[in-house]
Amino acid sequence: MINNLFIQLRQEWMLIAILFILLFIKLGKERSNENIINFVNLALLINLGAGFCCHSAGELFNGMFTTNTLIVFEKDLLNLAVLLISMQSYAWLKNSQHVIEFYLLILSSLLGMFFMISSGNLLMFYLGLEMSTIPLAAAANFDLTKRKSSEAAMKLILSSAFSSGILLLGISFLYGTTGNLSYSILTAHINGNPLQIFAFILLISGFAFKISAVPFHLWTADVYEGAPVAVTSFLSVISKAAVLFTLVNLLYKVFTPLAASWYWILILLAGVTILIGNLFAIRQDNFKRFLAFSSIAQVGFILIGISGSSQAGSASLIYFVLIYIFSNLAAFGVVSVVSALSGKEYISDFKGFYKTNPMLSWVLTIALFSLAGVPPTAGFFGKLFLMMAGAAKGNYSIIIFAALNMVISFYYYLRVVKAIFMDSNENPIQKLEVPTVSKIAMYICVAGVIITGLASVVYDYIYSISIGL
Amino acid sequence: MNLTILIVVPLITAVLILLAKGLQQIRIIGLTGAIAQLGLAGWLLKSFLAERAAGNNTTHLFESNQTWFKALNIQYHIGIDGIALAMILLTSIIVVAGILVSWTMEQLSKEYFFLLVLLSMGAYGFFISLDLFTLFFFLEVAVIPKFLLIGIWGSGDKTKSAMKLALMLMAGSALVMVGLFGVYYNTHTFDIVQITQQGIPVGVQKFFFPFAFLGFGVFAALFPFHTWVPDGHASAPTAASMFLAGISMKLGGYGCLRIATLMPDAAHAYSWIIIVLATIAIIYGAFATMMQTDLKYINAYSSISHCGFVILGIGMLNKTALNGAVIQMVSHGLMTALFFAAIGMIYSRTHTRMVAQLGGLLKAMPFISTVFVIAGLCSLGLPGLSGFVAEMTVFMGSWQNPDGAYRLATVLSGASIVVTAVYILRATGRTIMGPISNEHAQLSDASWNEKLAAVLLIVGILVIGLAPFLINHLITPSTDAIMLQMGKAIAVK
Amino acid sequence: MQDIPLSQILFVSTALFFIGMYGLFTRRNLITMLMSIELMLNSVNINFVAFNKYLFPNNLDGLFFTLFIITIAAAEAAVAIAIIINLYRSHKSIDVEDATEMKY
Amino acid sequence: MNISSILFYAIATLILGAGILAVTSVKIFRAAIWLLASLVGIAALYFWMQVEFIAAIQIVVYVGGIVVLIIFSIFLTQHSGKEMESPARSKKIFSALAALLGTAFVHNLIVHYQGFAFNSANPFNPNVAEIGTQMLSTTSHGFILPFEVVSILLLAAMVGCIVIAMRPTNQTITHNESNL
Amino acid sequence: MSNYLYILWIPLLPLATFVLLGLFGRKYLSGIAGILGTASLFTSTLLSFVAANQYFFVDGKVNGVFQKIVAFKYTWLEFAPNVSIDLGIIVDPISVMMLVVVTSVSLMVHVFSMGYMKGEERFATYYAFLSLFTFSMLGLVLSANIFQVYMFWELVGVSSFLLISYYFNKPSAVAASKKAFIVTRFADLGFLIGILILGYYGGTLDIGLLIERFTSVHSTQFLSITTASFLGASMLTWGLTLVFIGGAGKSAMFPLHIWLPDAMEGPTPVSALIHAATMVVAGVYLVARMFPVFSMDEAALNIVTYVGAASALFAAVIACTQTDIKRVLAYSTMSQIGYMMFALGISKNGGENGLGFMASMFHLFTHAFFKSLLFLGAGSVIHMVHSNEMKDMGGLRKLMPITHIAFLIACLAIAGIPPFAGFFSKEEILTAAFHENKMIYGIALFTAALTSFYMFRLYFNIFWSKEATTTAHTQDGHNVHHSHGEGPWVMKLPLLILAACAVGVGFVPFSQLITSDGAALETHIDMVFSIAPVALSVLAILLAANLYKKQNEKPNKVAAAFGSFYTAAHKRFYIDEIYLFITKKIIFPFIGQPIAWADKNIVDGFMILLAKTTAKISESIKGLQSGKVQNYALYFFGGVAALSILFIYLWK
Repeated sequence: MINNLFIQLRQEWMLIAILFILLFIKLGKERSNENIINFVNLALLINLGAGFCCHSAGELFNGMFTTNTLIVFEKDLLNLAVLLISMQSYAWLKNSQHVIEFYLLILSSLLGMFFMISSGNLLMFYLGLEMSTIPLAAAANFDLTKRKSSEAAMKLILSSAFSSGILLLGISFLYGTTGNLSYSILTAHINGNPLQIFAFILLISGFAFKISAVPFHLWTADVYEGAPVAVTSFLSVISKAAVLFTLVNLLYKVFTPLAASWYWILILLAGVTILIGNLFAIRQDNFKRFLAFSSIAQVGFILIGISGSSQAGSASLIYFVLIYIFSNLAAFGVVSVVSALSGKEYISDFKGFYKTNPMLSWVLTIALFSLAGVPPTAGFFGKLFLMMAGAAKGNYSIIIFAALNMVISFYYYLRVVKAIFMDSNENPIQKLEVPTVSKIAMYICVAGVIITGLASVVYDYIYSISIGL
Repeated sequence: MNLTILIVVPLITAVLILLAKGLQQIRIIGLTGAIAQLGLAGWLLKSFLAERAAGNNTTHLFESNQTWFKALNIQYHIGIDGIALAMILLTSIIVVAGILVSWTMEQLSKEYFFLLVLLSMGAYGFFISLDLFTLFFFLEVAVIPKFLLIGIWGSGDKTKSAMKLALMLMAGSALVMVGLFGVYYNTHTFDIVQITQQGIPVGVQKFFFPFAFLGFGVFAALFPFHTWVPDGHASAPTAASMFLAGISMKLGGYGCLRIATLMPDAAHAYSWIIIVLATIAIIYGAFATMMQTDLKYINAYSSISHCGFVILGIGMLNKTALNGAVIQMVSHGLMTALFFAAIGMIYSRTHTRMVAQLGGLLKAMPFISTVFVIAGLCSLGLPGLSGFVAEMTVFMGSWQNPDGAYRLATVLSGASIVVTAVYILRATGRTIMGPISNEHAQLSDASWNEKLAAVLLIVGILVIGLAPFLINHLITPSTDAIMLQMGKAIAVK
Repeated sequence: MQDIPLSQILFVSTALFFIGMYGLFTRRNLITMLMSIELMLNSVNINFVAFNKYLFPNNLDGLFFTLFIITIAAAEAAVAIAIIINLYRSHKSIDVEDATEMKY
Repeated sequence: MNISSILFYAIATLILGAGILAVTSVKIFRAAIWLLASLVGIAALYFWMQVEFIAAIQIVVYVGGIVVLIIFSIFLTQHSGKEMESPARSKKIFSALAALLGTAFVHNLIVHYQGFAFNSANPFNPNVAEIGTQMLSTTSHGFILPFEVVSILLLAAMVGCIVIAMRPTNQTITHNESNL
Repeated sequence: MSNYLYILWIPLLPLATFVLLGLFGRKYLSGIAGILGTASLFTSTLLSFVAANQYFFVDGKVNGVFQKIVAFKYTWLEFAPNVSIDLGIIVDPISVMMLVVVTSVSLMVHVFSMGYMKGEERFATYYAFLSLFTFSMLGLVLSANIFQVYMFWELVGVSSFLLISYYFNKPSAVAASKKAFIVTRFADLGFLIGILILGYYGGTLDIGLLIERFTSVHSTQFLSITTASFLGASMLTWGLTLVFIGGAGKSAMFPLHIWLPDAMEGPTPVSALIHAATMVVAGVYLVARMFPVFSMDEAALNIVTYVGAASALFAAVIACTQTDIKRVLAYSTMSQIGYMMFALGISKNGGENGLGFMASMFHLFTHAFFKSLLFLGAGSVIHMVHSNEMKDMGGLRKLMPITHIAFLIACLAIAGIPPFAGFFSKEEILTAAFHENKMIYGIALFTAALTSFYMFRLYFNIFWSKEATTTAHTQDGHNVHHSHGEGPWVMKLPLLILAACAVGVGFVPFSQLITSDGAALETHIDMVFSIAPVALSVLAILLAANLYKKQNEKPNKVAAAFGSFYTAAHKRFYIDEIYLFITKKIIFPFIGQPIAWADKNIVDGFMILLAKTTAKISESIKGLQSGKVQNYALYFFGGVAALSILFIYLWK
């Protein structure tokens, strides 16, 4: 038991340890930001190793906390993503006077996600969700002097509170109709009667809000734009990923009796999400906003993949998230470096970027191609496998629809590439001195983008550990 | 031998180019790689023929089949038949020529050559794939380099053309993707060989054939999805135009061919639509060409017309016509590349492509003019040059079909050879012949690299034109096999 | 008290929930919006307790859920108010209509 | 119609009436007071349902904590007595309709759900002691893990508040800690 | 069966010359290009004479019938089993006869050009093209496979294009070459489709097999092609007619003749070779080659007949009114070819009724010599006067006696005055016509008269008319006659040789050698019969002499008398204008431009419209993202409501 307590909870323990060490540092004498950042990065790296170190599966606190290879892997992904973000936002963190607090918030939010992913119980799920949201809302406000930042934080906290209200109503009705909170027992009591479907829909809406699927997505763009880049990338990649993992877990494990309805719910959401995301992304000039909408569109594709409700479905989801971490973080990495060092955040500022910063340009370009799904980048495989998983149901109308939307998405990704390489600009962004740490992070991302796709072992491994309906 | 080397060599070349310093190194590396590839292709041809001579009559030679994504049953399955080999030869020739003509590319030369090589890699991979997934993969690999090549180094309204090209091609590949999914979920494999063996239910074919075929049709400039061709070719830098017309439009034709063989019933059911579209493309392209005033536009539109013959040949679904389609692909590849090379040479000297502003170039630059005339004659189907062989084979093939409507289509397409003569002679008469303007009179003739490129292509054209039996021997067994297999598939139903 | 059917209690909670939602939609003052949200959460609490008492008395899941909701609501409120105050510092107003710089 | 039901209806009216006033009254301070009333009413409902512990928590946290917090923040951001600008009428009407329809919809679902018709026979009277033990037990229906998690959550929230509302909002934090 | 493989060298030598001169001519061989070309061609000429001798007088004849020998055959491109393009060499009377004609005339032209083209910048290129043409023409006449015919057909067309546009910086020359190529190309389309039809039903492209299958009335192929019909005519008719259209294009038959006069823009020796002796008779040769098949189909033959006759008359009329001497010759060529055509048309296959065929070939043979002689003569005239216009000439008989004599002989020959060559062939044709079809006979007779008239009009205008010394000035004013004499011997020699031929070849026992079925044919010149034509010709000559011997006003009076008819004839009956109208006023504005426009605006416009619409939509829905968090909550609620209603009530 004790042994399990340490083995199965190792990642959580690590995080908690980091949190407390940071607290003591805070209470102790001033430390230079660099040291703190490096320490945290190191710790996260160790934690990453800890994830891989030993295989563990099972459940604790009778089912409140469950874990298995898949979940550990998912946690590792999130961990990796946080590591990358903290490396990329080096330039920004170095000059902020709240590094420790920032890490406290981010890491506790990560901890919340860990608990959410391995939750075996609606209560734990709810706690994890809130724990991953509330600190982020605070973190979104970290550019204390910026008006946009506080506006973003306000929007985030209010809408998330609202959504959690809806979610709770759903949970309460689930509880009322099944008399239970733990997944393992829940499934048996689910018999698609209207109230349960309603409760389920409320629940799904809560999820849809977190993964920002249309029409629950409206907070996304504003928050992304206002929040500090680090927080934005955290929101766009990590919290989304965590919620998606949980969603798949719930749909495939718990709500199997409602599969017929949630398939169509997912399809509907997917269709609208892709379309609206694309249509809005076309017009954006602010880079973070642009990435926000593009990520919304991506979520649509992910939903298609999930709707396949097969082992391939969840595998392709996790695979895509992995790729998405690399590609999206590569893009955000460049953006964060640029905005930290030159304060420019608009696509139009990137005109003629290649002349001054070829390395960053290539990183950004490859990232965008991967997001667009162009071979040989991994994004191609990710998107293709999602669509394949979706097509397995034989519902080709949505596939065709998505395929045509891919063309629109190509347009706006290529638009950025065009700005970088082809458009002329009298005062382009000057040559930037990228911190080594961030550079390393970007290289990791690029390497990931290239390798993850071509090396099929990655996918095959994910497939082997992932679950089907 | 393992065909993967055909991808590896360009890959290495590309990497080396990235590492190279200075234009001189870069272009030498590029050229070396291209020539090595050409040598490889030649050697491949030799061993291929040797195998055939040794009585190895399997459809695809040099097959190798590794599992790529085990979970999804995706193979990395490569192998070539005569058709693919012809395409590979074509590609390797054009790559060498393309690198030669862009010898003096100063601006961002590293990126330029890198992208050229990358594009060629996509083409090679495409032609050797025997698995629809890898086919699709390489098809898309070849798209983005085009976008960058046109957008960065192009001329005129380059970004718009680049964007249009990229988007239309991507739309095409999106359609292809849908078709491939349909195939995959009804056969549970992407492997072309397996699929041909087990066949696809007719209903499925009928539903998914249009997607796949039209998807590839976009690449092959099938009417009405051809509008990327004129702008794209016109804006692209010389080598890119050569690659575009010479290689990437062939990806489309080749893909259409494969799709038609994979789904024979659907192909038969829809053949009349294909033929109507092809005929429209031929006539329409020819007349549109007649009205152009920009040399590159002339060639681009004529490409639409010529690629119509490819589609026509495929749509006729008989052996001779298929032969014709394949020969036309090769011939058109060489011929258009040559044409674009000549235009590029003229443009780089006179800085105009407007027919009205040129004239009498034969006086100032006899070599380039001769090249131009040869390309023109090839395009209007002069015996002894490849165009004649290709078009005549297509005609003979399509005439085999006794149906009156098909006959009409053949006659109409035949009429295009007159229109072709008109526009080719107009272009030649006004640029090469006639009085020369004073500022053009002093211009220099082709440099050694340009001469080499032109000669290379001309040799290719002549070989096909003078000794068509060679390429015929090369591809006929494959087309025979295709017809046999299709016949079987039909018979089964 | 058994003669009050569960549905009536649920009606109270539901009504309260939508009252809160109405407040959220109509109030322009951020603090009052927050208050409305608190109402919604409370209605959910009522649900949990009622279910637990009426239907599943054997264990205390609903009751504990309520406890945690209350706690989290408190935390949420705290953070929200902190943010609102910060917003007030920068915008000199806590009217939601004034905080619409980012749109489209 | 016995005393308890009368009591219930009284409480219900209090909750709903106070709630409505809380979201409609034009003076923000009054709105806060009405909220307080409504929350007290809910506490009363808990008492009526004989879950005194929850009722107590409700009083302590909401009445003692959140409302006070809110009122403080009102003091910080508003001059009391000043009327709030009211929203557009169309919006009001639409929201009202939405709320009404929503209520009707959900209530309709509830009344048509058989599961709620009959109540379980067993009695329900948890005492504080067993709540405490369950809270800290790791056995079935033990809530030690959520308890720990939520404490970390509160810590994080606290940190967030400190950073965001640095000097002027220390009392925020004290209230936070009083919740534990 | 002896070996004729050496005939392969006859076309190959010129080809080699072409490659050599084409690659290295400009730089290295400019000086000796003429010698080189002439030498190689001389060899081929010798070979062809050897071949002719061997075939006609040694072993061509097997028990009284000349055999069709396929001396060489190589499968060049196989379309389908036994449907293939074979490069081959057929040896039979007409091919051997053509060999002789082509090589010898070409040789003459080569020699003549050495003088005429002296000092040209692209001298070597000229000879390269000349060799290319000779090669293609020889390949054409030797073809044993109808598709091979088509290939060399195209090659001939291209080399003619290259030669016409030899003066490439002269816009008129370029235009003429384009016209020639495009018009013939148009005809070739017919030829191609004809080939497709015949090949499809005949199941082969080999001429021998085709003839065999289509002439045996009971063969399946014959039945299938005659039973299959389109628009009321049998497929056989269609095929043959289309093939004939191809021939008509090359042979400048009405109404596809318009390119021929303009083609005179090329160097005069070229006109002599291509547009008088060889290429233009390719059409006749083609029909002759396929004659057994033609003879199976009355309708096709009639078309041949009437087109031929019409062209003959039409061209003759125009020829009377032209003032550019080369144009006059061009029209006379057209008219003569018309003769040959209708001669074929009225003929039957084999036996006595094969007279027309034999006559046609005979006329082809003789015409080659005297017409090339005429052109070369005109060439040397132009070489001296530097002008094509009659008004710049006159009284040249003193200045260039040899040319004068040669030219006179040629004129007599073409006028059909005994004993010159033209007389014999023309007599045969007239005889045949007389027996077959009186109306044609009438036309032929009238045309003959016209021929003598315009030829002597030409002759007198050049060599007599006004006195040389007074009118020797060309536009540039200085006295050109004495600038150089009649030209070097290389220019005189061919004239003399050809003059000799123009006298001599009439006596070749043609009917013994070349007939429709290979068997000898007994013919005799019927003096009585020949009175009429000869008398007519003489009268015409006298008339011409009267009008043009001395400079006077009569011609204008005559012209005035004919009035509008004269103008029309002078304007070549406005055929060119009609063509121009069709192309410039109909095809370009009503087909080309609309399509180009549609491509820009409709097809491409649609794609652009898609993009624009997408952008517009995205612009119009941006209000969704209003920035007001309350509205976000509203949309959230809306989403929930929509989903609930959809999935609880509608989605049962």
